[in-house]
Amino acid sequence: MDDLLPLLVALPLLGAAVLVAGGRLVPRLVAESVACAVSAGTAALALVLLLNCSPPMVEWAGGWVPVNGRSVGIVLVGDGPGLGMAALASLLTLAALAYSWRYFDEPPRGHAGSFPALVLLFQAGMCGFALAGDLFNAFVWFELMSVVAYALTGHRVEEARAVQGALTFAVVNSLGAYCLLMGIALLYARTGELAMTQIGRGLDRAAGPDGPDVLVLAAFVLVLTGLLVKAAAVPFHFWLPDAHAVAPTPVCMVLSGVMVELGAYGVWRVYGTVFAGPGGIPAADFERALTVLGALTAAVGAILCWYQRHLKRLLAYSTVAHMGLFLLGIGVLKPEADDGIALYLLGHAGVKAALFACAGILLDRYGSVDEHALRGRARELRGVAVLFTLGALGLAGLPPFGTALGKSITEEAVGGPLTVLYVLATAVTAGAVLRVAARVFLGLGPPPENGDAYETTGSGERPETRHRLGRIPDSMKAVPAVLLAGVLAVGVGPGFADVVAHAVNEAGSGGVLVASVHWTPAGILLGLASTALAVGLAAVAVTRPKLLAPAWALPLRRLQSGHVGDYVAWLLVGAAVLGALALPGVLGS
Amino acid sequence: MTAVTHVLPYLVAVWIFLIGCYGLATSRNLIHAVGCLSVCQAATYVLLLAVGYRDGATAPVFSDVEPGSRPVVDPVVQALALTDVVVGATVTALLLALVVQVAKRHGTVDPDELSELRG
Amino acid sequence: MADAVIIVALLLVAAAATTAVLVRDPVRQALVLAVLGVLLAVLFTTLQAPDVGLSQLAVGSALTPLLLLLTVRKVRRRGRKEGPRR
Amino acid sequence: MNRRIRLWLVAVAGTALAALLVAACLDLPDFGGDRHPYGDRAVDASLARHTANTVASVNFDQRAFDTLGELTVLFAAVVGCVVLLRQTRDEHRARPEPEPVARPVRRYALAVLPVALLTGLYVIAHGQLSPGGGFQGGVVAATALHLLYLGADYRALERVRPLGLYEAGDAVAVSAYLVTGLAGLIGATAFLANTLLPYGTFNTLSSGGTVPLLNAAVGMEVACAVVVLLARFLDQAVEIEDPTGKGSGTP
Repeated sequence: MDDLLPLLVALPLLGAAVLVAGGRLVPRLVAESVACAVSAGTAALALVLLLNCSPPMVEWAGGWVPVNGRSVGIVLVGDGPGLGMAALASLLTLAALAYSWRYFDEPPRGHAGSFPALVLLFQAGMCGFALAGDLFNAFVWFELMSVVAYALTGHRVEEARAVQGALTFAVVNSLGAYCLLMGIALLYARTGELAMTQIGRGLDRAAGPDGPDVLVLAAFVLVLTGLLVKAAAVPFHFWLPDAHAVAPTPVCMVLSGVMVELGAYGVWRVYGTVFAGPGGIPAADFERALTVLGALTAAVGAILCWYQRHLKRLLAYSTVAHMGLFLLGIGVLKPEADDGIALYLLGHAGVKAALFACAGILLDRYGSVDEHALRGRARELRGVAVLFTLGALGLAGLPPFGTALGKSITEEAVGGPLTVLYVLATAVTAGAVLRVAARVFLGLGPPPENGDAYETTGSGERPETRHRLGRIPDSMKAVPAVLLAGVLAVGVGPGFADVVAHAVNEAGSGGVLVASVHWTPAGILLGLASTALAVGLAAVAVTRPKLLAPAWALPLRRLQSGHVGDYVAWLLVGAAVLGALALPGVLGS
Repeated sequence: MTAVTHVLPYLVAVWIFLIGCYGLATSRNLIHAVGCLSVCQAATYVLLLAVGYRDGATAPVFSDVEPGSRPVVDPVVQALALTDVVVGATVTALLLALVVQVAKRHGTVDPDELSELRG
Repeated sequence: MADAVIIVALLLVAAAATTAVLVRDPVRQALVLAVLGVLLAVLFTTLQAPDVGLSQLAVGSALTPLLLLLTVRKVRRRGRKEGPRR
Repeated sequence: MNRRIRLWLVAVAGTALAALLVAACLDLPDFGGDRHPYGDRAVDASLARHTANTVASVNFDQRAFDTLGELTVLFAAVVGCVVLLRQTRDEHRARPEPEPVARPVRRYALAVLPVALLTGLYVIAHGQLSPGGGFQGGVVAATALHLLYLGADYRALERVRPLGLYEAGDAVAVSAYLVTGLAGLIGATAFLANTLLPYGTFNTLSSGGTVPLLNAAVGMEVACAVVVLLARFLDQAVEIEDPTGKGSGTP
């Protein structure tokens, strides 16, 4: 069973190659159905492998099994979290392909297969990164994931915004990838190994009696800078709202649903295997670094999410806020927090993809994603209104949803003060989404006047389909419905949470089995509280827009300038801050 | 003098990386910025190959050298650097494709004049 | 003790990289990047890495500057009506 | 934020990072040190499989999964450039009139073209023996084709370079690499395993088992990829005109 792991990467690649080779000979329908079939096959394989990953699977590519503990080959690790992320990536790619069924205006002349091929390459990159047990191999799949994401984000080249957003996304992520590679070079110089667990052992052996030295700290800063750029932590997050505001909707679903989360998974994986030993970064430093960055990210994401009127940018900032919450959960370094974050991440992926799908429907039906321009125009889309509101409530953490279960378990693990931040961040983001739902679908409240000029309005966008959709094809409505049903299943599925917790603990803390995770009264109460707060915020915002729009957040909004130079400067500042946060442990020892 | 040469290649790599980042952050022309990004990437080649060097060693190619007769340099970093060179070329090609489209749609390649995505 | 050739190659590469960043005109930068590519190929050869040197020569000093110049031509050709771009 | 603040931020963060990285460099093992455990193991494994060029053995045998990823990155960039540089509905193609080419240049280009093409193929074929291999040979072969643009004109180049064929060639090369890997999985023990073919005698063209096959696949893929990339950029630079011609493009 182990040697099927590389197939998770090889199958989508083969599908993409076949699509590009035969793309021009077959009609568009055949190309898209082949893509869906290959994506579904990979998802099925991922789920089958996930079902029997209780002893984590280890596969040496090329058959280079270790000889007395040493090997020259590349190791792929098929444990719970890895295969879980690969399965999630495959399922979301399948959902995106189903959503974009005969969706785009005509593809480039004679290249019917190019968009599905790029989406399959995207799936291959994500699966490869999720399974990588070798640090340089993770960098290669990280690079593939990024290159395909740049091309997909800039897919609508006739839109001025799309190409600018894709360019800033490409420059910032490439610089992050080069930082990651510099970190790998330093670790290779010190340990002479590339497999993550081997590097960890090498660091422990090489570390003197007084623990890590500056080289380990520099490698930690460089590797984590690359991963945190992908995970959109403050101050590396600037590329995400620009990229999500312009990417085609199916791409947004996959970008926000799983690619950004892979950054947080990468942070968890790299720290657990490489930097967790005595020779690595002391736990207190890692905890301080991630707690500070996570809290900042959650706060900035939530505040800026509240101010947006462009629907996709609003959802993008909500993703930034949730990434902050995930990093906080990972930073606490407790097995219960890891289980909670795994469930929360699964739930959030489904909810966020469903919300982006509904935003895409609005864009294609009315040619705009601007909250003010759409006020009251979407009354006849009953089904979409229900899906959108359910998604917003899921985002807020309403109990039956998987997000609420994950949030409650994590809140229990992170303790008091951080729980307040969890409740506030989810309430503000969900409140913004509920405000949009109330205005767009119900047309409530007075017409809001335009804010100052320093904002990106959602109007003036062209629908992604050739012409405005008279009738919404049911494939575009079925996908969000199925995703929300999945999130409900995560929440109420019997024993599902225990399976996830068992898999995560077995991989993370070496099988320290934790008490079964389940709904707790306190968790349910916190979930209801955050939902009530969200509904309240939305109600106040709709009825008296002046009240909840203070101007003190304006300087924060000016930082999101869309200027490549600014984002690169902030990346350097972020790396320096990360170094400063993790410095005490290295100096102290 | 010998103390400096033990660490000179690493310092050169760090210098190239930081000067590339400086150029990228302060560039007034997107094509120039893409050039600076490829300079940043050149730093990773220099660091990788400097890590793999061995004094008095030859290239790890045994078509004309008797295996085992002479010490050889580390071939693994060369494979990593090769992969990195090709990845760099592809990222540069994609970025330049996007710059062409930015110039076409915005009429300018000066990042200060791009004003579409704000706030 | 690294011999003198490597040190000279390293200093030349550092100088070429700094020049490539400080020169602001894309056309001149493309030429300096080509020179940087050749110098890197020389450095890699002195570091006993002929494979990487050959691919850097082919990619870094031939392909990348060519793409840069084609992009400049596309941008400049469009910009000629509005006066030469900086 | 304005330029001055950005400059200041870069200066402060840059110095902090420089301090951290320089301190790390001082902790690195001395340049030219003798401890390369992975490298020594890689050399032994390469010689065990009769591959003279150890870098090719690491690239195409020991860490072939990395090269699969990197090959796919190049393939993704080709498909990405095809999508990003496509001719949108509001653009038209202008036929460039053939420029007069000086006689010696034409003779030189047409004379050197077969030599360059042969050199590229030679470098690919001897990948696992002497320095070189799929990547370098592929780029040389691809640039050889464009000597026609120097020698004759753009239409001559377009006649000899049907783009659809090269994109399909790129995809076929990637499929060939994957099929070789799957053969390893089915025939032998693991994906991309190099235990199917005999390793042949050392230092000959057929030595190294599947290394020459993967080398050829990568060579073909890189050649096709570079041709398509250059073609897309040449089309934009030479042929595709903006609708308004005034250069402002659609708002």
